[in-house]
Amino acid sequence: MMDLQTKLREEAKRLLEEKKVDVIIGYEDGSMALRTTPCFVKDPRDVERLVWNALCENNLAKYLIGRTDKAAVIAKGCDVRSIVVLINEKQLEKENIIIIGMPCAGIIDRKKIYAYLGGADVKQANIENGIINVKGDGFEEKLNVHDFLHDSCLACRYRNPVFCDILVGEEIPEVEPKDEYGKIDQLEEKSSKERWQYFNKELSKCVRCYACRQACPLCYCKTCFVDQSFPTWFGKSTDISDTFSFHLVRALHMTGRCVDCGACVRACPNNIDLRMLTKKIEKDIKELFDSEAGLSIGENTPLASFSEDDPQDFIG
Amino acid sequence: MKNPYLPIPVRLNKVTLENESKDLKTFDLAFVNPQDAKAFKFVAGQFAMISINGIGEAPFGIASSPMNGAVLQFTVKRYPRGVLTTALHNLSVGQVLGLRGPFGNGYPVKELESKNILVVGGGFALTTLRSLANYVLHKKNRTKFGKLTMFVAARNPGEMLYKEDLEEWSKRGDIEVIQTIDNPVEGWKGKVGYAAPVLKELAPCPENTYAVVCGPAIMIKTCLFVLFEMGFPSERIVNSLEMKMKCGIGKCGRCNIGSKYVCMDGPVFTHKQLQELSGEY
Amino acid sequence: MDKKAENWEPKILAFLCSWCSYAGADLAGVSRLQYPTNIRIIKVPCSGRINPVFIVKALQAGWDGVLVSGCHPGDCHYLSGNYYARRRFAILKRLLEYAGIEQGRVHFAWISAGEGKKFAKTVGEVTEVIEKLGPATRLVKAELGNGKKK
Amino acid sequence: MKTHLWLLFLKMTLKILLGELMKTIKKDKIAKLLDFLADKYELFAPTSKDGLVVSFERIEEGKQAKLRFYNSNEAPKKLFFPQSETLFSYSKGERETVPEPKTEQQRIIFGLKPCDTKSLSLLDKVFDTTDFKDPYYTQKRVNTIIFTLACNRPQSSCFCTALGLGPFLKEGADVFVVDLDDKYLFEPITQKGEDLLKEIPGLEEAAEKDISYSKELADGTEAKITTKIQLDRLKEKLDEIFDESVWDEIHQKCLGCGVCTYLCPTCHCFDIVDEQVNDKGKRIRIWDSCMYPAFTLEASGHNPKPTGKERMRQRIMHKFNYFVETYDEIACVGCGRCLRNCPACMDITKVIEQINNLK
Repeated sequence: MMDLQTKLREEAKRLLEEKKVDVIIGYEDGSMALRTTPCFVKDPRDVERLVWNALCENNLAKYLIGRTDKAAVIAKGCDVRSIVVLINEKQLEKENIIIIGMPCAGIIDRKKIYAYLGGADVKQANIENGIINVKGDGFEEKLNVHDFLHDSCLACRYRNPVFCDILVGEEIPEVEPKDEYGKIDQLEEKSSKERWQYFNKELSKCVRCYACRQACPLCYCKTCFVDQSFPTWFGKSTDISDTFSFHLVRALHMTGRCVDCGACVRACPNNIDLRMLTKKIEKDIKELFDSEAGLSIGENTPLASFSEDDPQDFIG
Repeated sequence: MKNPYLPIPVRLNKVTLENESKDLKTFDLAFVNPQDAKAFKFVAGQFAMISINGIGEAPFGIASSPMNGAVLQFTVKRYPRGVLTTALHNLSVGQVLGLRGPFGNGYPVKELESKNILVVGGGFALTTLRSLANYVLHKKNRTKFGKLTMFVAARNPGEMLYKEDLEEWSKRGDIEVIQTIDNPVEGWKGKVGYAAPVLKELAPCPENTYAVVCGPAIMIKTCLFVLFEMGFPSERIVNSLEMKMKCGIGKCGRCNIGSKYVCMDGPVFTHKQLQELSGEY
Repeated sequence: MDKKAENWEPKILAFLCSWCSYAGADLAGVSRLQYPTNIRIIKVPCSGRINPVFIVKALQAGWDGVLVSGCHPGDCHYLSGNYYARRRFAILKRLLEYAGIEQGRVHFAWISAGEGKKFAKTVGEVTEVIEKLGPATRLVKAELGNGKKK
Repeated sequence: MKTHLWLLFLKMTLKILLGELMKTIKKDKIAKLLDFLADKYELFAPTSKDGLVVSFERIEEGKQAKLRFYNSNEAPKKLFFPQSETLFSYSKGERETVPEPKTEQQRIIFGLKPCDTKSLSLLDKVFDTTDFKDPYYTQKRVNTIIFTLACNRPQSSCFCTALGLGPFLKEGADVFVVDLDDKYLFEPITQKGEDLLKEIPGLEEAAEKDISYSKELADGTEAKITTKIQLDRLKEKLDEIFDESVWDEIHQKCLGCGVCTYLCPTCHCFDIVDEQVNDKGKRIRIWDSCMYPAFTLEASGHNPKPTGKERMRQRIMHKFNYFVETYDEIACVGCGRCLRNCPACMDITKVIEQINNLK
């Protein structure tokens, strides 16, 4: 990956020097171990700040919305797909952005590492050749990156950008995900009541901080339905029925648009597995309308199109 | 322990439509419990939180005179997106609302004593100014103050608030009332023109005088220029601010300008104080 | 079910498109067809007008069931509103059931202006299904004071 | 700061006075002690459902407590200032039913970290004022006895010492508890705490070496927290740079969610809303966040803090400038929750550093 990072910095430097863009939106080292943080590089001398590794978890497409300058953005396969959706939904002008595509073999879920370490505080982490070395008070462990990837990465079919202006490095082979809908299939097997209880338990952890919504590049509504006051659709307290409704409707708004980048899950401070909702819809969309979001510019969004012979066996 | 979050019940006694655009109404509220009426003492310029159960709560400046404790008046502009203002405008007489207050500092009436007062009001910002004027004009108080000038600007005669008061005041000898509208209208006896140029023409004397200015942002800005030109020092120009509030008691954290809370340290500030604060209002 | 169960009658909210299904309901009325009175109707311009949030909100507000009805495919007054709606409902129905809302709380039907009989029959069937399910509890915002507190 | 010196002095005097009141209990007996407390009081302690995320919850039995922990994910402020709280309820019709906040059973919170304990004294400044006392908050404060557990497991994201606080800070505690590996040391700080300790059976007199070991631990732990913040001229600096463009940079990566403010032990901003079902309603207060656009949005459409820049500035200014101006203390205790949980890995200590480094 070091190699990709060097190439990335070169590309970034060139873009800035040639004044092709005003800013490079990328990642730099975070102030804590196992974290990177979004950074905005405007000066070619600063490109050394940019990093590329398996900790680059944020979906930077979020930072493209509403920009008036010309920006280059570092984007993984999933991030590119969300950019494609944004372009298709007329939220971005393709001409105003340069996508620096990164082939991505998956991003580390630091919470899985914490869990593995029994909650120990990781003070230092280095990644080399697919091995992450984590250190803390009284321990040091070498872990295989592949064992600690985000669930969304394990379900990924588009490790290479489907579309980009600059591809850094070479494409990597795509992998057929194992058991992509495993958890959803399992839940579907259960009884209605069990499913209800599962979501109740999961969503009762929600504190309504809206980190999921804010981290999602496709949640760009000027006023979210849950913030509307006239009428107020749902209450703002932590009443489970309000929280549940918020997540249901948010997931519905993602229908046919969600690219399963996992940004919502990563943002959640209480580890709520929101993909259990969005991924379910993604599965249904694929099954019912044979559609996948963010694969090509100009594609139809499933809910903004129809076919006369769409399934309707559920309608009386 | 007195619970500052509990509203006291007030009954809506009367609703007066104030303007031609029909988005301004004055609500007369009477205390349901006599002991509440006794306990409710306020200074002109203070505000109260009005609530309707199931709808919510919002702050409004008190438009009636502190000398008339039996009835509280509030003039409320309805905003299409304002949940509470819309609900208020749809109320009918007799309904019971909630009231918390009075909150805020109010106008510096003690400081104003023995001074001349120039009140500059525009649009519907006249509410607490009217409270102040009626306070000063009250027979128990009038002698304590110097000359009182009401300078009132509105877009057109139909938008002029408190027409009855203005008319009554005009008849009195102890207050000068100057009204101005933006464009000439047949039958209009007052001045014509935007507030600032008319104020300039009027050339108020700054000596021993406080200017109390409330109105739309642009009007305040232009009138302040004029007042400075006339030689009013910023510590003798008084403004009243509005801000979104929830608690009214300095806890909920949203009405601050810098370290000052509009609900506690305001809503009345001298222009000098405002200059020292950030412009976040 | 709680103590309400003895005298409980399901409350069903129906969203009817004004061009077909509402006219269908009207026809059922003028034809003096008998159907359960558990239904309350909200007229909407088109089934395509139904935002899924309406249905979630109805369930949250305590309606025991929801019926959505519009013109048959091909008959939409706005040409394609019901086609769009159909896709939306397909996803919504699956998601609600997946999330643990009982199957049978939310119903969809195509009912034309001439199908007064179908309207009466649909309402009858829907009411029966919901009666069997009993009062709605899931997603219902609890009576105040009983709500889950964090 | 003057208050700090004063508190330090007070602390020292107390230490000398109370030295002989210190008690210990063997670790294997702590569950029993908690059982005893749970029996007589509403007992809250750190718990974990999954073994990772820790939260302060009501416990019935001592064994539910997880006393070896870093810190809870959500700040324990929720026990005094819950995320949703009913102010009063009413039925439709004219007259409201407005119950006074009920006096609850005496509560004990066991295992609060010193940073979170300190945060309560900051919240007191807002809610427990002479002009408008907040009855809901103060009632709970009065009814609660706090056992603060000295922090000997600081995380790399902790920075309490940078704010003049520390992992063994006793401010705000009724009883200060130190984990001495094989036993716990109990030091009463207030009269309430002292009286309570007398009630608890099975406590032993603390030995001289227990007390000296505790001091040793304190020094060792403090040394582990390495983040530094330059506080000298911070407040003035913030005044100076209010209008600078640095805020454009600082807020850039902020996503505008409420994680930092909701998990923060000192953030206290709230909203008041009405909720009504059928003919019964209640007015509730719920946490709100200055990071949300709707926080200051007025009905007219005007918003004094229209973009992320103003909102980020508000958060920083409130903690390090406005609060200092009003209450003479910084509204941050260095618990590090905002660092650990920010989806964009925003680091408030770095933000301060960036501001301090401005020319």
